[in-house]
Amino acid sequence: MKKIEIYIISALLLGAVWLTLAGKIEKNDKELCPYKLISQAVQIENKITVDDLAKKLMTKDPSIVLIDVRSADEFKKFSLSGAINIPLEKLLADDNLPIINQEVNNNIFYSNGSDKAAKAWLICNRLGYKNNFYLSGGLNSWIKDIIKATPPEETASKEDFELYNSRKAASIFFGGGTVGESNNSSAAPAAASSKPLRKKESAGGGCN
Amino acid sequence: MPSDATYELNPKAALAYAITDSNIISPELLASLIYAQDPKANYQFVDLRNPQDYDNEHVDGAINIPLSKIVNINNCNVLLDKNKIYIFYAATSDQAIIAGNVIRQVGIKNFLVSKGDFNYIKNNILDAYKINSANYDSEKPAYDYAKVIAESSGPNVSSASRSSTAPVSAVPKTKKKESAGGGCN
Amino acid sequence: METLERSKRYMNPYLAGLIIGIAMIAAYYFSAEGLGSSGGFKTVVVATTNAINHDYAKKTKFFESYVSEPESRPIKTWLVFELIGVMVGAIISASIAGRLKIGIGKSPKITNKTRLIAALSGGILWGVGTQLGRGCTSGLIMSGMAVNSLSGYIGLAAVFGGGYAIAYFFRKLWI
Amino acid sequence: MGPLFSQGIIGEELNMFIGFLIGILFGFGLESGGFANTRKLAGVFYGYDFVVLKVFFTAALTAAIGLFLLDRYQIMDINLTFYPKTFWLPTLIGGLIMAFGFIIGGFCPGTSLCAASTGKIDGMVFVGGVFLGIIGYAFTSATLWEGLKNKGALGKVDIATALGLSDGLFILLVTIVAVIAFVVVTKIEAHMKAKHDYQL
Repeated sequence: MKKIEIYIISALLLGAVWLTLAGKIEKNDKELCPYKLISQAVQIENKITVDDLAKKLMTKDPSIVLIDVRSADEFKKFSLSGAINIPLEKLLADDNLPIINQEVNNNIFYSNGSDKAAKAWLICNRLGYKNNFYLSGGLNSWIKDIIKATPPEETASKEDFELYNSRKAASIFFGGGTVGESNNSSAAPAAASSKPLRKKESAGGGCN
Repeated sequence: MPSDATYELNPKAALAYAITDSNIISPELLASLIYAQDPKANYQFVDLRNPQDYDNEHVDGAINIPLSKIVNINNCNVLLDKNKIYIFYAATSDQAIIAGNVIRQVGIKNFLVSKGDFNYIKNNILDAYKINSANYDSEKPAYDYAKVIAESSGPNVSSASRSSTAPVSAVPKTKKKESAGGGCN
Repeated sequence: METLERSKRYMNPYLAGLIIGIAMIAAYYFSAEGLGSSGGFKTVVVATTNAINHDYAKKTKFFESYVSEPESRPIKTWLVFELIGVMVGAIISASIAGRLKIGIGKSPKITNKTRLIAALSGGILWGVGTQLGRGCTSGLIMSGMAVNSLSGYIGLAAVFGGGYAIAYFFRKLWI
Repeated sequence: MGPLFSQGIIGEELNMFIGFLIGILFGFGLESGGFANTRKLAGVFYGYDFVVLKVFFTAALTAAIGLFLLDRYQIMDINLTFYPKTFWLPTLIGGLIMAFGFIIGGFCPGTSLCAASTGKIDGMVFVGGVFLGIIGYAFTSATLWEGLKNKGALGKVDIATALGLSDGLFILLVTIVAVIAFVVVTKIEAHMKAKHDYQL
């Protein structure tokens, strides 16, 4: 046998042995097929409205993790209190996997609007990661509906007034509003009673 | 292959696509296509809303494929005519974005997504031409958030808004499946 | 082998195999495609028929899927470009080795006419067989084996097993 | 992470050009391995020249080992690539027809193209035959073949999984069989060459 033949044949054998010893990588078997992904995507439960988010934050729901998917710059300029920043680009970075792939907390992705957060949600959901949601309307809605909550017209229904009242309360709670007192205490206003830790949120919330 | 509806992009590639924000139609083109009414044009509007909304009012010439049906085999085949460019719009922008991303992930490329939802199209194109008077891109900040907060609550705001809830640290995955935790699903 | 023959000698078969294997890995890595031949032939036939008589092509089931299934088009043309490359590559290799000349390859014991008739018949059989079996030696068997596809091994067994089974009856053509 | 084209990392035109370059490498390998020489090809069935077997298995195994290693180290996702689906019956029957074509014609489509482009008239005639065969199939497909073509559909079948082995182990076994075959056929070749005086 010529030298070159011996080299090539040994390389093949070595490669095959290597491949055998290398074993299989764990592939994600939780990954959703496109049908399932879409059928999940149309469900309203994936989204949380700004009102529900406000409620959950005021009650200090401990399961909530706010994830800001905007750029670090935008995050620095303004973010919701307590949010962590995972720019969309870094969503699947190894460091972030324990955050997005977990079964304890409820992650809420948010961005300026709904779109960027929806993309983050879509990727996570395709991978079969649970307990991820996104904020419907994003910060734009948050400011418009909560912080700058405007009173309904005189003729509006009772529900509208109730909604406005709760928004106003939230607005005050989150630093908006016109009350004179300074707002840097972390105690929740009396209106928002805090719930016991880790109790299943049965009635409220955008998800169930 | 799209007809089997399996992914062409793996999750990382899907994310890379999601970041680029490609396949977005500009409001100008959107408006000119809606006004053009050229039956020979290769553009096909796709209304992703539910059939009731579609029946109520829709862009002329649009076909109705509710978002939930977008990757059904039949609809994937509908979308396969390479000579056409499909333009998706939905009731909310995120639904159109989701449709576009999933469709791209299964390998379809000849489509555009309207970032403006149907209300935008109706108010700013169909009923009156004023595409710039409303926010076409919902991701564009409508306010200077920090300023709004500062104005509405005076000084000390940043500390106030930052500290009112303590940052929640992510808990690593637990071994056992939490059955009760997380009030969703 | 004498020095005179050196330039006309073929490359070491294992080295040639390695080159083809690397070409195949590249085809998968860049284009998600296996190396194929019959698919490219088919595309040429389909495109020609479509150009001559589009209505016929649209009506006939064999062509229809290619004419109306636009998503499959780029991949199919990829095979055509690949085949053009194959011709160029073969010419390069043959001219380096001094094998580039007109001639007929055959056993000295048969006539040119016999050889050409046999080649034509063999080609026709391949044409039919590849369409039924979904690919040829490269596209079905070699590419199939490269990804551990069962169909590659079925093709291997059928083509080479069948070949050995019937070789005896056609030995006059070759030895 | 590959494959690059299906993930939109390279465009359609660049992809075509890469196809052309890969074709050159393929054609070069085929021709220099002797695949344009019909007598070398037919030799595998008569025991006087096993170059086909050597080149073929080396190529298939190189590709298999390379691809599965790329997949293993997440450089490329093998699930996103061309994967011949299994239709066992038409493949078996088509394979037998191809076997006849191989023995009678002395080429397969890829090698005939190499032969044709390097000046072999029989190669050109063979290529013409392949076109005729495909056209003949096309015009008779609805009446003769359509029923058979989709019989025995099994979908994507991984032979290693079907045998209950890991992909790596299966490839290792095939490699070992191939290496043994290489040694044996080299012996046969020498024996046949000594016994008969074949001119290639």
